[in-house]
Amino acid sequence: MRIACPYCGERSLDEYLYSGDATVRRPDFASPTAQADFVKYVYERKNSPGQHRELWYHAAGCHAWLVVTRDVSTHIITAVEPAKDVALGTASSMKDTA
Amino acid sequence: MADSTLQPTSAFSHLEPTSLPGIAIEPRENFTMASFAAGKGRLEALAAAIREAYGVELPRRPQRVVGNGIVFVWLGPDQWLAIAERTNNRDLEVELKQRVAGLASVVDQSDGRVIVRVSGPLAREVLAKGVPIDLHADTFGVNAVAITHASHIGVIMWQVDAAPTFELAMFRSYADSFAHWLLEAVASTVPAAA
Amino acid sequence: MASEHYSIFSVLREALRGHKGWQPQWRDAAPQKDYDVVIVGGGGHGLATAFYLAKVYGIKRIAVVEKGWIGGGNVGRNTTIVRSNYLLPGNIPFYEMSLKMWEQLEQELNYNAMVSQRGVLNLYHSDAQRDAFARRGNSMRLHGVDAELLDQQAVRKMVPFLNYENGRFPIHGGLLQRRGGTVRHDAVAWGYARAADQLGVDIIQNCEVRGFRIEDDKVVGVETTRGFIGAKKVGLAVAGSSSRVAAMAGLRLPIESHVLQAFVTEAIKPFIDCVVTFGAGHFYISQSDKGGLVFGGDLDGYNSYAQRGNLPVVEDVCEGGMALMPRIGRVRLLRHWGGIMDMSMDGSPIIDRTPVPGLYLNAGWCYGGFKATPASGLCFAHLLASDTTHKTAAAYRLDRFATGHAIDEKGMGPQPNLH
Amino acid sequence: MARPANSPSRDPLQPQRLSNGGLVDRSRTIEFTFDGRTYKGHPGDTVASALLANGIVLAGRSFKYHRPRGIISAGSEEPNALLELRTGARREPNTKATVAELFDGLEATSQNRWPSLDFDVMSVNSLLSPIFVAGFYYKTFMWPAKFWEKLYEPAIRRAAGLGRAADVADPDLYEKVTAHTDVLVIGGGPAGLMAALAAARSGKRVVIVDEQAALGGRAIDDAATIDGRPARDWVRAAEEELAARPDVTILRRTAVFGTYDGGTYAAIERVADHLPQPKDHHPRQRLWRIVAKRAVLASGATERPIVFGDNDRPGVMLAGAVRSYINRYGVVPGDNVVVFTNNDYGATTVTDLIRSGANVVALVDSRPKPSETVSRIASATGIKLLNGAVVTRAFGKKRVSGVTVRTQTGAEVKLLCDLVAVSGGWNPNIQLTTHLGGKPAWNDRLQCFLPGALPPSMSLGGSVAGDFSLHKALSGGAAAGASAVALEGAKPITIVVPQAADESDAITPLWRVEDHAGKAFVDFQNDVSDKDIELAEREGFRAVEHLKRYTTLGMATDQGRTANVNALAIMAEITSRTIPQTGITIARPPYVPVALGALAGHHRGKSFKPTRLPPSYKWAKEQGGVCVETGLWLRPSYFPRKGEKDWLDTAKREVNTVRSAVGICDVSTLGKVDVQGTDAGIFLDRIYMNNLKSLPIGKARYGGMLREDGVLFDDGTIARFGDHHYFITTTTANAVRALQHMEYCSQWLWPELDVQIISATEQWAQYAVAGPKSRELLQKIVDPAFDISDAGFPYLQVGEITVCGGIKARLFRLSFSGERAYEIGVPARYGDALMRKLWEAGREFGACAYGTEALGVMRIEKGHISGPELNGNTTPHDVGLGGMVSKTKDFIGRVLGARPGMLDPNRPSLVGFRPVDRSARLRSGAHFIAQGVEATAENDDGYMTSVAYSPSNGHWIGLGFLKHGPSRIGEIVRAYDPVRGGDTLVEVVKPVFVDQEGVRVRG
Repeated sequence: MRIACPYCGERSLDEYLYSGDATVRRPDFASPTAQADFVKYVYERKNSPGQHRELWYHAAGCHAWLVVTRDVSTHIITAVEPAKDVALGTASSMKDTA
Repeated sequence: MADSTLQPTSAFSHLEPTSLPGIAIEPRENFTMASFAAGKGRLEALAAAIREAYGVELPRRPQRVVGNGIVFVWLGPDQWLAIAERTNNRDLEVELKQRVAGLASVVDQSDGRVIVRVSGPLAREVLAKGVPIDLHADTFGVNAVAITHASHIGVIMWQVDAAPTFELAMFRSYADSFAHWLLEAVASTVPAAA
Repeated sequence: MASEHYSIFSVLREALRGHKGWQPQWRDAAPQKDYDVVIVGGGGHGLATAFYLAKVYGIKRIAVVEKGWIGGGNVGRNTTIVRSNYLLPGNIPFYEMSLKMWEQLEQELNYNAMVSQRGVLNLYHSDAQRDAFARRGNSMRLHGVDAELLDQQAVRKMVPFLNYENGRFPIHGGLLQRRGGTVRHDAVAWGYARAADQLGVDIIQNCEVRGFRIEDDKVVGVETTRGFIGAKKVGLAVAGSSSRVAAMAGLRLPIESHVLQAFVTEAIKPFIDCVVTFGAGHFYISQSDKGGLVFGGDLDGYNSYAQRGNLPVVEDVCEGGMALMPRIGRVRLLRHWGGIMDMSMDGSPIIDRTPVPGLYLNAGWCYGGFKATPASGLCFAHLLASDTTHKTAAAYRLDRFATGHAIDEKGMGPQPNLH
Repeated sequence: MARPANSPSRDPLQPQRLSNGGLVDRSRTIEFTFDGRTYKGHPGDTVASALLANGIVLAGRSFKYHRPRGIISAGSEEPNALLELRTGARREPNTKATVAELFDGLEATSQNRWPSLDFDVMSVNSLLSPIFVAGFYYKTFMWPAKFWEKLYEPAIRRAAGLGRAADVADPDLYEKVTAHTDVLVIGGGPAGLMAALAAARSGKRVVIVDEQAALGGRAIDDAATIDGRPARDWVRAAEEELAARPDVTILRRTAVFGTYDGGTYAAIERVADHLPQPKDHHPRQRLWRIVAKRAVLASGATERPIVFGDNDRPGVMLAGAVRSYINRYGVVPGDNVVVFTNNDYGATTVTDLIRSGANVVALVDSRPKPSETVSRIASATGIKLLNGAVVTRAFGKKRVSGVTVRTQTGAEVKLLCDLVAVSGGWNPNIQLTTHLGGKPAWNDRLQCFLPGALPPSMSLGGSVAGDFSLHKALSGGAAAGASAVALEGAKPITIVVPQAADESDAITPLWRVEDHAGKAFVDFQNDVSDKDIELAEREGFRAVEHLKRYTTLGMATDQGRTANVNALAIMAEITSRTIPQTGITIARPPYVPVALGALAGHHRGKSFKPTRLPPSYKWAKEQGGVCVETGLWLRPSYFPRKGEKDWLDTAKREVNTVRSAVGICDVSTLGKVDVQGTDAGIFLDRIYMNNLKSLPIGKARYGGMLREDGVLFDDGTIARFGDHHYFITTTTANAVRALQHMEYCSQWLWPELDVQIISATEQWAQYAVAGPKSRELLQKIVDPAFDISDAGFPYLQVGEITVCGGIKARLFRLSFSGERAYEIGVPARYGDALMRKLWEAGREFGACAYGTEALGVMRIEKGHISGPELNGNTTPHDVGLGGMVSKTKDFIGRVLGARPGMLDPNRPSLVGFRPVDRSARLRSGAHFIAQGVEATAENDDGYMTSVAYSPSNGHWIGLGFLKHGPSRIGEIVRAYDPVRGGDTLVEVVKPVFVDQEGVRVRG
């Protein structure tokens, strides 16, 4: 598998670390339902076949955290965005849908 | 430090400058190097400050530029490495802190990494035995930068000239392991290296 | 249903008549209208569950529905290792029960699955690792499980061909479980299928579950590619696809699907007589009775439903192999493949009721599912039959993440790819 | 039988070698041995072609029945001719004679026979074959249970395997290379060459790979002509043109064995297998990782045998292989030949045989009517043509001596022969198209599987696409090459396809001959016969995967390349289904077996992983320091002196020296991270469990980092150098993960914060200087401008200073040992010099160097937690740091750390231990059992994590987790350690063993 880092270009799998679901967001610690929210956030996963948005870390490259859109059934990658931009809402894909 | 009683030592215990048919290798340590990362919202101001001080545009992609004796190497989003010869006790951490105060976080890296220079027509063939990226002249080229790994060791590498000459920077503690791999790769490539 | 008894005599008898008299080992059953229990998943766990439901719990009308052919999932793609050398109290009794069941399995099923207790040896390479293994070994001993801590000399005697002289990480010793070993994996599925079939279980192949029929908040059956099948209770044993199937009932599980590769070499004359795991790299190995070296390593590290891995892990595993056993350099890799692992968030399995009445879950086996097959089948059968948790599987609750009782053998936290 | 008259001349020393023809170099004769006898061959031969040249066909014994087996193919699909090559450390089992190239002095030995290939005792197995049918062992050997390990299995294992692995380490080198290309062409036959030419001429980067030593594929295996000249001339010209282009790489002796995601292909190059041994410093084999934008698969096809009685007799050979031996190697594998085919291509073998002087006894064509091609061949050669006829059985034992043929009328005739050339049609080599899950598609006209959905960016050329004729292969290859470059944005180029014959691909399926006598093998190597398939079907193993697993069909070293489709077809026949209804076989990588050494490359022995050396390493070695692996680091663990009998002796002395005077320890391996930015303080507050907001500039504080699930993940110190400048340390073990975690937090969780995180681990050589005299020692190093008195530089003070005349340095007043202590950091290049300086300066204070052993002892004496306590399952409460956990702020791990299970008072928590018998030794890993109860799992109260001999106390001490630990101080419990035979009574004490009041640390 090869992932195109938006900064470094396309690199092999062994430069990256996978780090789970990028569709879950860290809940508010002060909410009355915080504990249940955090349990969902940390443990429960949709984990369906097909397309996922997931976090990867360019560990052996530029150390960027990335949001990778990847079909887990085919390993075909359709988008790679800096996680920072996604989190801030400035990623190109976010703009497109906005 | 001219008057210091401490003398620097090399991190390489068995890598000497070596020249063989088609390839030359040279360890480099006597440089001053600092990394700097733009503060939030300070990227353009930082770029302007560097432009003004060194007459170069900070690369926004994996490239290097040379300005006023300093090589600026892209190090990741909004981060750079500045490298210069360590002449006259030049200290880039000190120098950059003055130039980019309030714009960037500057950290001395002069000792954190060592550099190996690999040069000559066989350089690409040798490096391909450890470096996984495409080093073809049309793809990489002079001034290109890559952060990747070589033989399980993280490297920042860049191309200096079309000889081609490459420089690979790695964490200091890996110097000997890197040299061990490199010499093995050279020996299996260069007919006369045995 | 086939009822002939297997023995050397039956083989000799058949040899005399050209083996014309053998019956199918299990019927290719067609679905009936309804059952007491429908097990989804014709893998090792599902078939074992059906067998014990019928044999131990006396349930009569049982079906196992399988979307492809039985035994085509992870029971047919693993490195065949069985052991109970676990660390944590939630795990040891369960895997030990399983190992004890392996020891009796072939006689119980009348099927030779080649359970071979040739020993499982985990190497250690530092004092800290030795102490961690001592903790584990002692834990095993407290649970009545066999464990021996070997020093380097004893390891040398057992496996003289490891890299003792020139290793990057010296071998200091190992934790040995002599009762651990290997089992001919495919035969487990077939043996359970045949034995379950003899007890009247319907094994329905090429029957994919497309949904659950839920009435009054309770499961009443499964919608399949071969029509609706009614069921009083439905048990899921579809490791690798647990999330996908559970999602049809509206459940979200603490599971990710990951790919684990396994490897086999050409057959060579046997020289590795036990299972050896490298403590300083991702590599474990045994040698099959045909002579192939069977080995594996780490997960590929990313979520995947594709039954294949990638090259970096192939290299990583072989690097571990060469570092540990430099004499295998000229032995050739014959095949490598990937299986989908039901990686739970703490690396331990789930055998529990679900929030949907009538729907039961057996999932999250990570890469420990094969060795668990008999105990998993029994405990799941117990749960299905009695609606109570089998005491040996009491820790495998679905709500343990919410309550903070994770069973994290590796101490890697909620990061499935690191378990 | 005599050779026919008017034969072309032969080499007198190699009876089956033609005097002319083929690619072998007859100017040189080389010698090799097979089973100890010496034979001659030529450069360019494979072992198989050389054996055949010497009239040898018998090359091995089968796996199960030990039946004599001969060379059947001329390529990597060979199931029979597997040899042990070379001797000693280079002994190489299961090497295909059909692939191994001959070199001078080559030693080959047959396998799986005793005492000799000619007379194999184990061939009695053949007599037992009625019992040894597929799956028989599943039904037997069950009673009594313990006999399996003791009796049955050892017997089975004695019979297992074919060749023997070497007994010692592989002495050869291997290497890995990554190549990037626009177009990868897999296969150097006519289609591959055309594809490569098309791509190269358009200026693209091309890598072309072929398994064989010479390019050309079937164009040189068959006596083909291209543009009116011998095909080999065209091949040579194409090769020269490609070689002349700088962006074309030709890899011969290289097999692409795997298709992986993202256009990555793995290939294995046999760099030196054709040499007696590799050149100095050069590898035996090379693993290529080829990253290709486009790939053209031109991998050809593999001929399949027809299944008939005793079709495994040596001398029954694939027809295409017979042609290869004649045309590529100048060897006639037999003198009197029966050709048995169901297709036109197979029939062409007759022409090659006649031309090379063999006597074709008959052409047995299973098709009822002669095709145009067959009629032409028959009339041109005048051979006997038997249409609608089949070979039902071969006879002969170690070499075929004849066949029984059932003619169209049903009459059985015997034909004498020493070679049977069989063609059941061709299976395209589609394996590389299925590695990513592509399902093959059955083609009824061609009676073979063709690739179905292709991997992204792959296209096909030649017979793998079903284009079997040379003309179609050339034009298909050219089109594939052109389309590959077009998709890569190059200008379409027109390429002239050379002239070649468009031979007929007509075929009428015949998979096995019905009503045959004898054993008819489908999988030769694993001895799977058609009867085994019938048995499998009878027992319900009808699915392809079941069939394979039950019978072991296709699982041998030949990967079932000659077996799988035949088996599937026979199963289809038995079950009255079509082949596609019956199933498909999906190949797994590798396409050819690959040496494990090649997959490991450089990374074996000491080079398995890189080694990291700390700044004082050289000095430590000079001092006789013993170094130990700590992750990738090699760290000094103790510095023995004369008269000390073991590490414990040394560690005691080192500890005593630190506690009474001063010691120096390299702690450079700790992770060091520079954190800057206007929000740095806020950021650190969120990633540490304790409050850091109040940390003043110039001070340091201990901090604990949790995972989001509330488990204690790492600890270290946070030093503050400025308003917006912090410098933190992590444990050595977690340095990389902690940095990754911080980057996750700054980039993903809180990107709005202004914080910059930069690793500085290796910038600083950092030494702990610890002990009552540490300040006095440092005073000699630190430049006088800096006040490091206890008043001026108290405990937890940090500062930027200079040492030794102006070298910039950082000083931290921290203590892991509990003594007055400092950590001093200088730029790493001065690390070695500073260590020497400290050593020199310390002499007058009686200083010692200490390693990780003494470091560990002292931290245990002080009750500081470390790796064994931070085991990934412990909470701050477990380790006695519950009081530090902030209740006022959000931080990673706050919420889930408060789940009931994480705060359960029954969780074992940290306490100290000392042996009741003070002379007793403690061991970590022991479990705690209360006195007077049985040692059972129910009574397991916890475990010892760390132990040390405490010189300060004069006995062993330990730390460990004990249920209700803090409330059990003073209780005596058992430290139970059955795996080491230990059962020691220990007293539960507070986890601090020296200076409980903590006065020494302040000086």
